[in-house]
Amino acid sequence: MKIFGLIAVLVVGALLLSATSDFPDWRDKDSPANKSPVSSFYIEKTEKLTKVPNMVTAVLADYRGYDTMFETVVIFIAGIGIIAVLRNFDGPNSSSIKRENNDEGGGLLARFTCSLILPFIQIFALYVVAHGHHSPGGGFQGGVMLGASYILAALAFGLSKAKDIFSERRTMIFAAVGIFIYVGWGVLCLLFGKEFLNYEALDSILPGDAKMARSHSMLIVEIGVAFTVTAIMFSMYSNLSTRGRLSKGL
Amino acid sequence: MDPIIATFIEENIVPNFNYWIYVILMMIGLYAMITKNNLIKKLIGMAIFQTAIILFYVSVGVKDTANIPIISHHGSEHHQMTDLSSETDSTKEIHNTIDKDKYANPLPHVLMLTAIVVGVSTLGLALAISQKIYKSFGTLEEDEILNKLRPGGHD
Amino acid sequence: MTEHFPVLILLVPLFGALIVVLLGRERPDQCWVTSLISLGVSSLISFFTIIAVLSGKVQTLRYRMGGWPESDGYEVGIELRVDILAALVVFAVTFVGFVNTIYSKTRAGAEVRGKIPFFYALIQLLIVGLCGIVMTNDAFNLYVLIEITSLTSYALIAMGNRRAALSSFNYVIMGTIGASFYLIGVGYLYIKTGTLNIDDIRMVLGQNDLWEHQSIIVAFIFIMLGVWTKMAFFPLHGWLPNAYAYAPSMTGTFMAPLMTKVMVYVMIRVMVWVFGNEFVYSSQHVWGEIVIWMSVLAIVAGSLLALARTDIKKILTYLIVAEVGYMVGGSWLAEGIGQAGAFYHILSDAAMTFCLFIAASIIVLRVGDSRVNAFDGLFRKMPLTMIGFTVGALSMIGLPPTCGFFSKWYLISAGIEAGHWGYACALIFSSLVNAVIFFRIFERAYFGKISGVKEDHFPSDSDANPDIRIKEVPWSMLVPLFIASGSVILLGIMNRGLFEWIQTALKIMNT
Amino acid sequence: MILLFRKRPDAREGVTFLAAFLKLGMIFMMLPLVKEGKILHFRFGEILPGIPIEFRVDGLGMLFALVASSLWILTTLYSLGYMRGLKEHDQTRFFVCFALSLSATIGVAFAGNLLTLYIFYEILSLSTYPLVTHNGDKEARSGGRTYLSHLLGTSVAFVLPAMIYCYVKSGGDLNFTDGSLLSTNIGSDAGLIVLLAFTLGFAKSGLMPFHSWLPNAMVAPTPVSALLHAVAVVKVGVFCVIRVFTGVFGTDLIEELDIATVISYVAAFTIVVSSLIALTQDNLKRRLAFSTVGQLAYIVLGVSFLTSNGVTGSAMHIAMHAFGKITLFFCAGAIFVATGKKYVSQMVGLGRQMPVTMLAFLLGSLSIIGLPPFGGAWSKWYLFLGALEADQLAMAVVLIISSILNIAYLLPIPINAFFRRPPQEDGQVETIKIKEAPMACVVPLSITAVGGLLLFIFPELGFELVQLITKK
Amino acid sequence: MIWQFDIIILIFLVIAAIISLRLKDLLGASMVFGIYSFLICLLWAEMGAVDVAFTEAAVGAGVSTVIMIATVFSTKRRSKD
Repeated sequence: MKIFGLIAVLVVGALLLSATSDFPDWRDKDSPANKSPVSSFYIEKTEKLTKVPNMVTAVLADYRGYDTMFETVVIFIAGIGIIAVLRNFDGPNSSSIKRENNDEGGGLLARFTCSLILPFIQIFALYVVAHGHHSPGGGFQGGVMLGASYILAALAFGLSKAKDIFSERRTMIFAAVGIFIYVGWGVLCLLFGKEFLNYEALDSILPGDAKMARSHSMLIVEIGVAFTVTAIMFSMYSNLSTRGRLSKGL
Repeated sequence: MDPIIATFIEENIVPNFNYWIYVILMMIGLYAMITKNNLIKKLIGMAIFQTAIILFYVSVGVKDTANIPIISHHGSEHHQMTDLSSETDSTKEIHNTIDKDKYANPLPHVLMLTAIVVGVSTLGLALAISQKIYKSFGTLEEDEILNKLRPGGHD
Repeated sequence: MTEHFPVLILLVPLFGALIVVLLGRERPDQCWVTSLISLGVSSLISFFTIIAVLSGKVQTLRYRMGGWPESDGYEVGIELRVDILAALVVFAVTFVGFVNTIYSKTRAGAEVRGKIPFFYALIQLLIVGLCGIVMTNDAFNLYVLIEITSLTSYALIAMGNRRAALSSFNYVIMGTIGASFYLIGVGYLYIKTGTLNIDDIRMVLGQNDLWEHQSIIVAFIFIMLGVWTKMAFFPLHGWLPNAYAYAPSMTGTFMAPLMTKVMVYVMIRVMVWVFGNEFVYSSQHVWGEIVIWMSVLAIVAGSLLALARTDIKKILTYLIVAEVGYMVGGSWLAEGIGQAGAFYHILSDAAMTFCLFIAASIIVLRVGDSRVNAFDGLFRKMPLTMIGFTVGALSMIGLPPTCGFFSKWYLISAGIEAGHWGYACALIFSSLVNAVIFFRIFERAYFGKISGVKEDHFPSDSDANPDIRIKEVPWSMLVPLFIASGSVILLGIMNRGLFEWIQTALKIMNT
Repeated sequence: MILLFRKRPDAREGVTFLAAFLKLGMIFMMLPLVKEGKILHFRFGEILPGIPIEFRVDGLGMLFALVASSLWILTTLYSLGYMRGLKEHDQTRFFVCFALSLSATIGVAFAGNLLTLYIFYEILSLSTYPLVTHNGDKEARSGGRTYLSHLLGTSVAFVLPAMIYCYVKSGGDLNFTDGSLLSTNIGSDAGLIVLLAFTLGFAKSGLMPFHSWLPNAMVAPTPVSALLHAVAVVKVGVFCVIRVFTGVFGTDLIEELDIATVISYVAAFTIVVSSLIALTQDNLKRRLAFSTVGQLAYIVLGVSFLTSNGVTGSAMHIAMHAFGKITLFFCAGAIFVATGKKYVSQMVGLGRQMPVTMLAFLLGSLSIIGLPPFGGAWSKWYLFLGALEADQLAMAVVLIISSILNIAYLLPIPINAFFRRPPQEDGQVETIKIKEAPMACVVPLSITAVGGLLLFIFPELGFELVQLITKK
Repeated sequence: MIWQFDIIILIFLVIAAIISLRLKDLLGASMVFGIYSFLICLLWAEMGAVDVAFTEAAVGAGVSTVIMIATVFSTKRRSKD
């Protein structure tokens, strides 16, 4: 088996290496990929068309918003998939989460520090979500940080307490609502007579012209992504750390 | 370091180095996925495999003259690479037309954001499955699991 | 309204999934109703899409996501592209999903106990992913959607017993390797062409005449490897049989007809749309012969492995491996009739696999034994089910007027036209083996109890003995079975029209 | 028109009779038209590009259909008596499959192109499977297994590719023509391969490599084996072979390619060997089965002469052998019903007990052997002529030898039955009295026996029909 | 965009990957994998892919490491290879 695997890996590697020979050089600004009309269109037209300086955000949420929608769906699938695989609801404490008294989480110091830094983490996460247009970041990164903050809370104060804030049902609702925001926004464009996810359709209900409408819509979409990612990240952790019993964390 | 060596490296090694390393990382990950016996190890290999591919994509989008793909209207502090003389007029022109060589190619970054997300989702799901396997088999070593299965053929 | 059909097909099940999750575990029946409605609506829309595409005025529906126009000849956004082939496959996918949801009504409660909403959400997302794969015109978007289908199927399979979890883990490993290989191939295309839209890639490849570049060839090889891994082409088939055999029965009936077939569609699409025939079938590439011989190997090996099994589900899964061999070989044979025959086989194979899997899972459910001798005397005990099974089996063997016969006809004639006798002989051989397999089963089912079967399990059968222990299953299982077997016959009857559509569509593509 | 009968699900006796008579009447209605030498066409929708489901009634098909449908009535009557007499189970299923297989036979007879032929051929194989395995015991199952594996296997393995090859070569056309479907541009060896594939592929004709299903199928109840061996299945096989020779290749093409001799050798080999085997069989039905193998080989042989006389002989032999052999099987069945005896050795002195049956048996065997004044004489005569015409003396010799062998393995049975006393067991001599099978069994077999006689006296109809194909 | 950094980080990457696959202690392996993710995040920041770097820092070095460690804790810590 090992030998076979080694041979296969070597063959694959040899193929790939043989192909690297006729790649354009690394950092070559004239490689086909870099000077292709597509990327130059993104670089040059983005700010004119969408008023968003951060091209990555623009491309992510607008040009290739369809991809990003499915990316969010992937996260969603991972969340419900983990629940579907791990949880068994026909156990003794099936749907309700058993509260355990020995579930104390970290020590005193950890809890103190966490209570200090958690608000800042969450505020920064929200900032990342909101400011994705102008600086690195966006719904996904912010959502992950928000979820991480809840994970931190769970680590410090014990999972059950975190669960009080963020019960499983609520997690699922959050996740679904996030995608609802995203897809619903696209469908709204559909209802306004343009294509799916064509935010220009919405300039009538959003402040500013069509370009600003794109920019605003991106923000809304990012918020939707953030919802889903936050919820799923937390439920991922809480399921994996407890083998799906949701009783006691690490 | 000795300039001759430096130039030599810069001309012969650098242009392909990223691609070589990406192939090597990918081979490592693939080898781990195929031959490792422990499921967690397989998953680590999988993660390395995926990051290798991400490395490839991101390397595609890099330009030596370029900077982060965020348009800056007071672009001075961004262009370390360009010398000052050209920088001034470049900042001038930035306001009316955007020089596409000043900015990295954003498309691969976007694609890789998606790829990272897919990667972590797969990882989470696979970890969940491995936990379920551990729950029902009591081990994560592949050969032990197969041994457990052998006596009772089908369940 | 017509121009929005493609995206609507995707959106309806997506919303259905969200609603199902929001409904939660307290209301399983509403979950079923919701998914039934959503899949029904989307299959209806896809049917109208077929009509719209056939009705001349729009040969090919193109749908620009976000309404981004193309800038000097390149698509900057993501584009959906639906021609008759895509429309047919999408209709097949959604329709199978719909019918299968009917089937899963009574089983869901039993097999996935508390997780019904998650089950239905995953199912609908699986359908979304498959339809998206078929319709999208963007190479990277294709990757994302492949991952969606993969993740859903990992989860769905892992909901089964412990064997299912193990095989699902193998599937995770193999599937990730496959998808990543596809991603590498797309990356190599991107680094040379700088675009991701399939038509644009084709255009750039043509303009800059990149055909013989090593990286393009490697890209083609890796995309093929990835897709083959996902479709369980013979040397890479290891994950499939266990995964489908141990998964919850509804999951098996959902995925067995769909996953591999859609992957075959992706393969044909990549071969024809991205690289084009003159590249794929060009004589200075050695791969043509190799792949055809590999498919011959796949057919023979799949049939023999199926012959060696006694577990009915295992038999069917190995038959799937053989069928994949059919399709790969057919599509690699030659441009014209081979591709079209392989494509027609996608549809017919989906139909007959669906039929067989439903029948098999009904029987396993009723008799409670998944080995072949579960069939003893079934013609008397559950005649209706056996009728459905028989139709599927005859089609698998390839007897007229079922669709299996005609797809075999086209494929064999393609093999003979291409002068590739090994392939034709392999097809004949496999249909002979299928005949052996299924007539073994028929014999048991027909003559009932034979020596070596526990007495209590099977009451002595003859029509003198009216008391029949095993009753027929409820309508919610029989109706899907009959729809499936009916579609097998229907595809067979109307094969000519379908075949002409397919051929014309492929011609349009190749010019 | 014929399809109409396959739709008929209910197959109790009345309906069966009705269907049989209707079918016969319908065929007789078509008869005069065909006798004027015109060819009737019924086409249904195309199922493959360029290939409709097409029915095409010409002389050969007409002859075959006549024989089949008229014998069907008798067989039905007979099987009534038989089934009643033995109180078999599942009579409904029995009659359903019976009607199905007959309709399939007629479908083959009137098939207008290879695909239609193939489809009905498969239907026939499948629908006779339940008949063969009617008893449902282990023996029956193994017999059925060989039956199905041989028929389906060969047809899928040989006929299908050969058919597709013709489809590809002839540019998407499979219709039977009076000339040749394939053009001469296919090489001699390819043609030989295809021809062999067809001839062996229609394994129902029981040529030597693939004959073993026939004796094994003897486990079936006697009406079935009468049907299989006299009327439906085997005749379908040889009929298909004749079709391929005349319709697909065309005798001229075969002559050009000079590939018929192989077939004729196979046939001759089959004749001799099967006759020799038949000598050694003690089970009456098995013996008859092997003789059937030999007789079918006659037909193939006659066709392979490629002379008009040969073809005439073959076509006639279809009819003649049908009557003769069905008589013999009826007799065997009647004996079984009446006395439960299966083996030749038991039938000594049976003549006193069931004279009518034995007389019929005598007539039938004479007809098979081909002595005037019996129908068999004509066909053998023409076959003989054909052999001479094709100046293949070896084949003529083979014919003679085999006729002698026929005498050797057929005649002793009635002779013993009549002229030798049964072995005396504790003085049951006086208990020998007339004890025939039920009427329903006796009548048909006597009718067929007389029919064999009549066919000698009035063969014109058969000739006319055969002329239609051979005169071209 | 300084290629020296690039090369050095890449070399470290390979080393980290190999270590994390060689370690018998799964917890340690997960830790080293976290280090690996962090290195690769640095690499991307250096290549100008700030968003990717950000995401990798949050996901790779953060969440995936955490869930991996969680799994290691809830299953077995030692592995044979």
